[in-house]
Parts: sequence; C-alpha cells; structure tokens
Amino acid sequence: MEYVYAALILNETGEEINEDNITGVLEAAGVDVEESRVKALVAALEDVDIDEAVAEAAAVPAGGAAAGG
Amino acid sequence: MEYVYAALILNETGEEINEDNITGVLEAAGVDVEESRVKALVAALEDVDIDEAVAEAAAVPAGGAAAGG
Amino acid sequence: MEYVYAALILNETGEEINEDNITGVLEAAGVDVEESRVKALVAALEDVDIDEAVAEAAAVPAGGAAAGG
Amino acid sequence: MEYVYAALILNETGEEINEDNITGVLEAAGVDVEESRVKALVAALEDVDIDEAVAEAAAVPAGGAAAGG
Amino acid sequence: MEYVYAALILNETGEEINEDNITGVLEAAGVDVEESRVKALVAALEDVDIDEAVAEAAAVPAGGAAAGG
Amino acid sequence: MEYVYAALILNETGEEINEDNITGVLEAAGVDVEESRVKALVAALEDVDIDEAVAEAAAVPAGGAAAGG
Amino acid sequence: MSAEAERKTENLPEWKREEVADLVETIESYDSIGVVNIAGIPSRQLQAMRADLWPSTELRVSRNTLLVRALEEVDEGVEDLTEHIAGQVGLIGTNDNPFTLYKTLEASKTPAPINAGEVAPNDIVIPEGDTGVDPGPFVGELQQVGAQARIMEGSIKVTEDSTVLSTGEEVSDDLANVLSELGIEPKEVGLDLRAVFSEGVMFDPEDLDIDVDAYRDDVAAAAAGARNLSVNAVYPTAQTASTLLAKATGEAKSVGLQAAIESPDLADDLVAKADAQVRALAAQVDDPEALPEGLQD
Repeated sequence: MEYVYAALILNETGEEINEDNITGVLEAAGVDVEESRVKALVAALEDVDIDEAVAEAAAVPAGGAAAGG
Repeated sequence: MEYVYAALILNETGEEINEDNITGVLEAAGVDVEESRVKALVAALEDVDIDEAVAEAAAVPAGGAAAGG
Repeated sequence: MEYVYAALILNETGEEINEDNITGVLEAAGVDVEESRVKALVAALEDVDIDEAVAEAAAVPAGGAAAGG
Repeated sequence: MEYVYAALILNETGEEINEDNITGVLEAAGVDVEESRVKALVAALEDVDIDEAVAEAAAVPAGGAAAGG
Repeated sequence: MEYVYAALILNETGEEINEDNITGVLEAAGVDVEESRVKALVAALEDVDIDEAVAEAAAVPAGGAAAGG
Repeated sequence: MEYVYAALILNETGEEINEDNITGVLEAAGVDVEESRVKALVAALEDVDIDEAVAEAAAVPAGGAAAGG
Repeated sequence: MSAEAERKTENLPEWKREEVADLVETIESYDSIGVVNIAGIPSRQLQAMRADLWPSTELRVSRNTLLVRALEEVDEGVEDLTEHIAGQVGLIGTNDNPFTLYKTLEASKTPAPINAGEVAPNDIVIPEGDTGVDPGPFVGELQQVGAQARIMEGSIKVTEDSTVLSTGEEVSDDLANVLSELGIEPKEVGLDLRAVFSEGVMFDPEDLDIDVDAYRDDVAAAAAGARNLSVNAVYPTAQTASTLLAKATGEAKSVGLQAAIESPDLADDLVAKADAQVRALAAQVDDPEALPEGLQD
C-alpha cells in the first residue's frame, strides 16, 4: 500500500503523480522501489478520480462499509 | 492528511516513525513541512497500534453516515 | 455539556473526578461554575465505568448507519 | 482525546479556541500539555464549523447502534 | 405509566418491588393509588428480568432512526 | 436514572416537578437522595417540554435502531 | 552488436542494410519497444492509427526478417522480442510508460464486422433484446445459429444472451449473415500488443492489463485507513477534525446518558430514555390490569 500512500501525498500537495515523484517519496522512506510497480500505479491512477475516491472513503467508515456491502 | 500518509508509508516499510523520517518523506513530496505538525503526529502515534488503528473504523458524523445508507 | 467534558478530560489524565478538579478545569475555560451541577455530576459518575461508556459511544455511531445501507 | 474535549468546552463557553486557552484548560486538569498537539488541533479546527459537527453527533444516538447489533 | 416508573425506581435502588413499596412511591407523588393495579403489576413483574428489559430500551435512541435511514 | 423516573411520575400525575416533590418520591422509594442531583435535574428540565420529548421518542419505534442495523 | 548479428548484416544487400540501420536507430531511441499484431487492419486504417499515435509513439512496419535482424543487432535484452515476430507485425517505440502504451492501444481499438470463414477472436454473443426485425424467416435463422429467439409483441426478440460461437471456431456463412443483419461487430480491430521490452524488463499483455478499479479501491482504502488512524490516534487534520469533535460529543453523550447526568443538554434524551425503558418494561407485562389504558393491547 505504500505506493498508493505516496501517490496520495502527492495528490494532497498538488504535485504531479509521476514516476519520479513517487519514486522520490518512497526512497525517502527507505523503500526499495520497484520501477514496474511505480509505472503501473502511475498509469492506473491516470484513470482514477482520486479526490472522488478519497471523498467516498470519508463518507463511509472503512470498517463499516464492509458491513453495508 | 499528508502527514498521516507519510507515517503510514514508514509503518509499512518498517522504518521508525520519528520526526526525521516523516520530514524526509514529506520533503521528498515537495511539502513545506511544519515541524509542530510532525511533532504532534509522532506524539499522537507513540502508544498507538497503527495497524489496528488503521483497520478500526473511525466514528463518522451522522451526516457522513447518511451517504453510506 | 461542558461539565461532562471536564470529567472526561480528568478521566483521560487519570486525575480524580472530584468537585475541586472539575471546578478547576471549568474555571480555566472561563465557565461560571455552578456548584450544584458539579456536585450532581460527581455523584452521577460515581458508579459509572466511564471508559466503558466512552467505548460504547465509539462502537456506535456511523457504523450502525452504514450497515443499514 | 482530552485535547478535543478541551476545545469543546471552550466552544460551549464561547471562549476562543486558541493555543493559550486549550493549554490552560488542560493544565488545570493536570495534563502534561504537548504544545505541538495543541498547535495541530487549533490548526485543524480553523476551518471547521464546530457547532455543526457537534449537532451532527447529537443526531446520532449515544449507544444507539448497540441495540441494532 | 407511573406505576411502572415506580417499579423502575425501586429496581434501581434495589428495594423489593412489592405492593407496599410501589404504593408508597406513588402516594408520595400524589397518586390516588389503585390497589388492584399495584397487585397486578407486582404479579406481572415477578417473572420479568427488569434490568434486561431496561437495558434493551436504553439502547434505543431519541431520534436515532434518522441516523439509520 | 431514578431521579428522572421520579420526575416523570410527577409529570404524569400533574404534580409540579420541583425539588421537594422529587425528593419526596425518591425518599419513599428508599433512595438516599442527593440534593445536588435533584437541583440539577429540576434546572435541566426547566426548559424541557416533557410530553413533547416523550412523543418524539415514541415516534421512534423501540428497536428502531435494529431496523437500521 | 553481437559478432553473429554483424556477420549476418554484412551479407545483406545495401537497401536492407540501410533499413536495418534505420530500425536499429528507432529501437535505440525509445525507452520501450513493443511488438504489435497488425493482422487484418486495412492499410488506410493503419496509416490513420500511425498518425494518431505520433509523436509520442512510433509504429514501424517492415519485413519480419529485417525486424529480427534489427532487434538482434541492438541486443541488450530487446532481442527477446524476436520470438513474437511472426505473421503480420510491427514494432512500436515509445517513451511512455508501457502500461500507458497498452492502455492507449486498447482504447484505440474499434469494433469491426466478422466475415464468413474468419476465426472468432473471442466468444461471439448475440445479446438479449428486441432485434427490431419484423416477424419472418429471420427468427428461424437466429435459432439456426443457436440464438434463443422468438416472436413477441410484433417483432423478433432474443430472449437471453446467446453464445453462438466460441473463441477459435470458424464463422459460417449463416452466422455472418445473421451478425450482419443485427449489426453486431464482434471483432476488435487495432494494434494488438504482443510484448513490450521496457528499460530492461519484458512485459506480456497480461502484465500490462491493469485493473483500474482495483487501484481505485486501493486509493479509497488508503484514504479510509488514514482517516481511521487520524481519528483513532486523535491526530486532528483538516479532514478529520469535525469527526473527532463529533466523536468526542458522542462520548460525552454516552457517558451522560449512562450516568443520567442532570445536564440541560441531556434532559431531552434522558426523558426519552426513561420513556423507552418504561415502555420496554411495560411490554413485558402481560396482565392488562397492571397497565394504564394507553398501553394495553
């Protein structure tokens, strides 16, 4: 999940979610970064409305959502 | 929330959640880091089982819950 | 509700929930403290397991509603 | 949670929710106050409509869902 | 309903729920007590676990349904 | 809760909800009455329309929360 | 360049040598090189696709032997792509992320009709629904090819999704006619990526086919987890401050109700609670004589 967290930090700070930035954040956290995972994440997030996904998460408690589903 | 995400990355990688590490991760993401927020985070997380706290659904105000219904 | 909050602060810090302490907290917050309410509060809380009551509140709110969805 | 309780007391009494006031309330309760946590709380509450947040909570029954479970 | 409240008071104080006690409480409240109702109530409550019945009800919130919807 | 029950008995019988009457009912039930709680209760109920509060609560079916869950 | 590859190139005629050299230059100028299947794409459509991809992505078509030579000449791992050089293929070069390349190519695919004699690239399904065709012999043709069809309310309807041909089977004349009549275009025509070699790593299409929904779920889960941590560890953020306030309020209310604290803020709830309790208890009393009229069943 650390790759996703890294993307979310960039999203909050308004920095571009690209390979360099994600790799930079993860390396600063001591992660042995896998380039292909970063590439896949960046490509996948291109089609994800991150703010919307985050807002939805906020509306439903993480644990509770499971019960509702 | 970026401070929390930074702590979560460190938690996943097994790095210590201390001021230096959090600051490092955030700076790599281009955040203009506020020392007091980092300190507060480290203090808040001191006695917390992070994995448990992440998994446990937090209370959401009634308004939010409505969205879940 | 400020009287109850004062009791909850004392409960968290492990200080005794007695009239002096509650009055002290409330006065620090600029409350014009009514002695009888403080007395009533202390009396009411005497036989209550505060931590349990707090935990029950946490168990509730949004989770329940989400489950309804 | 004591920091949040302190903010709520101040909100009820109409006092300003600033660092000094929160620290004062907490110290009166014997809390070993961490400045950074006070700062973080005040910052987080800056754009929050406290009365609204409280009102939402009031709409959710204390202990309500327990019955549902 | 005052007859049932009287029983609840006795239940909380640990006093026996018998005709004399219920009549006493009601008379103190200015009720013109009907002996047959007291008798019937005492008999009816003999096999009821009052604490359980009360605990279940306590969980039902005032205005709680809104949250569930 | 016995203090509240006492007030409700008085409400049903149409007697005034004042300190003397509540104390009288409770003492008849063998309660070791605390004056401060009686005072606080009377004060708290001053602005409450009890019948309305009851009616609102009644609007929520017992087990209303269960329906949501 | 390997000695073997060099020897082979030396024996080529001049124009082929130039073509290989040009291909090598292309291969070396991109971070990612892929092999795409271009079978069945009309040349005009291929030109349009090439134009659409440019300039982020370059498509090169040449003789397969020359493509193989060029890949072998560059070496460095990219020669492993030669196993995918068969049939009608092209080389594709891009500095885009290979996952993005795959996505772009998939998105550019367009549906096309399938002809009799062609092999089904995927299961062919005639979907449930009104065909819009008036009652007539067509219902028999549908049934003939294996679709569940009948006449209902004045037109021919397919009553359930019907798989009329499985992947790899040959399309019959009858089926081609039926599909054409219905306007079903079961083929996806476009550049079909067979493999990509990107910065030292070989990717199959399966590796590149990312599940965007799963990533979206991960984002939501990560955000929810962070919220949970923020609230549960009482580290207030702008996003969670109101939740913490609500939680604290709920806690105070819970304590207040359980302890029956005589607070004006709780008076309503305490009265309601007492009323609920008395009703709950009354509900356990089955002797109507014991209850006031309002509560007797």
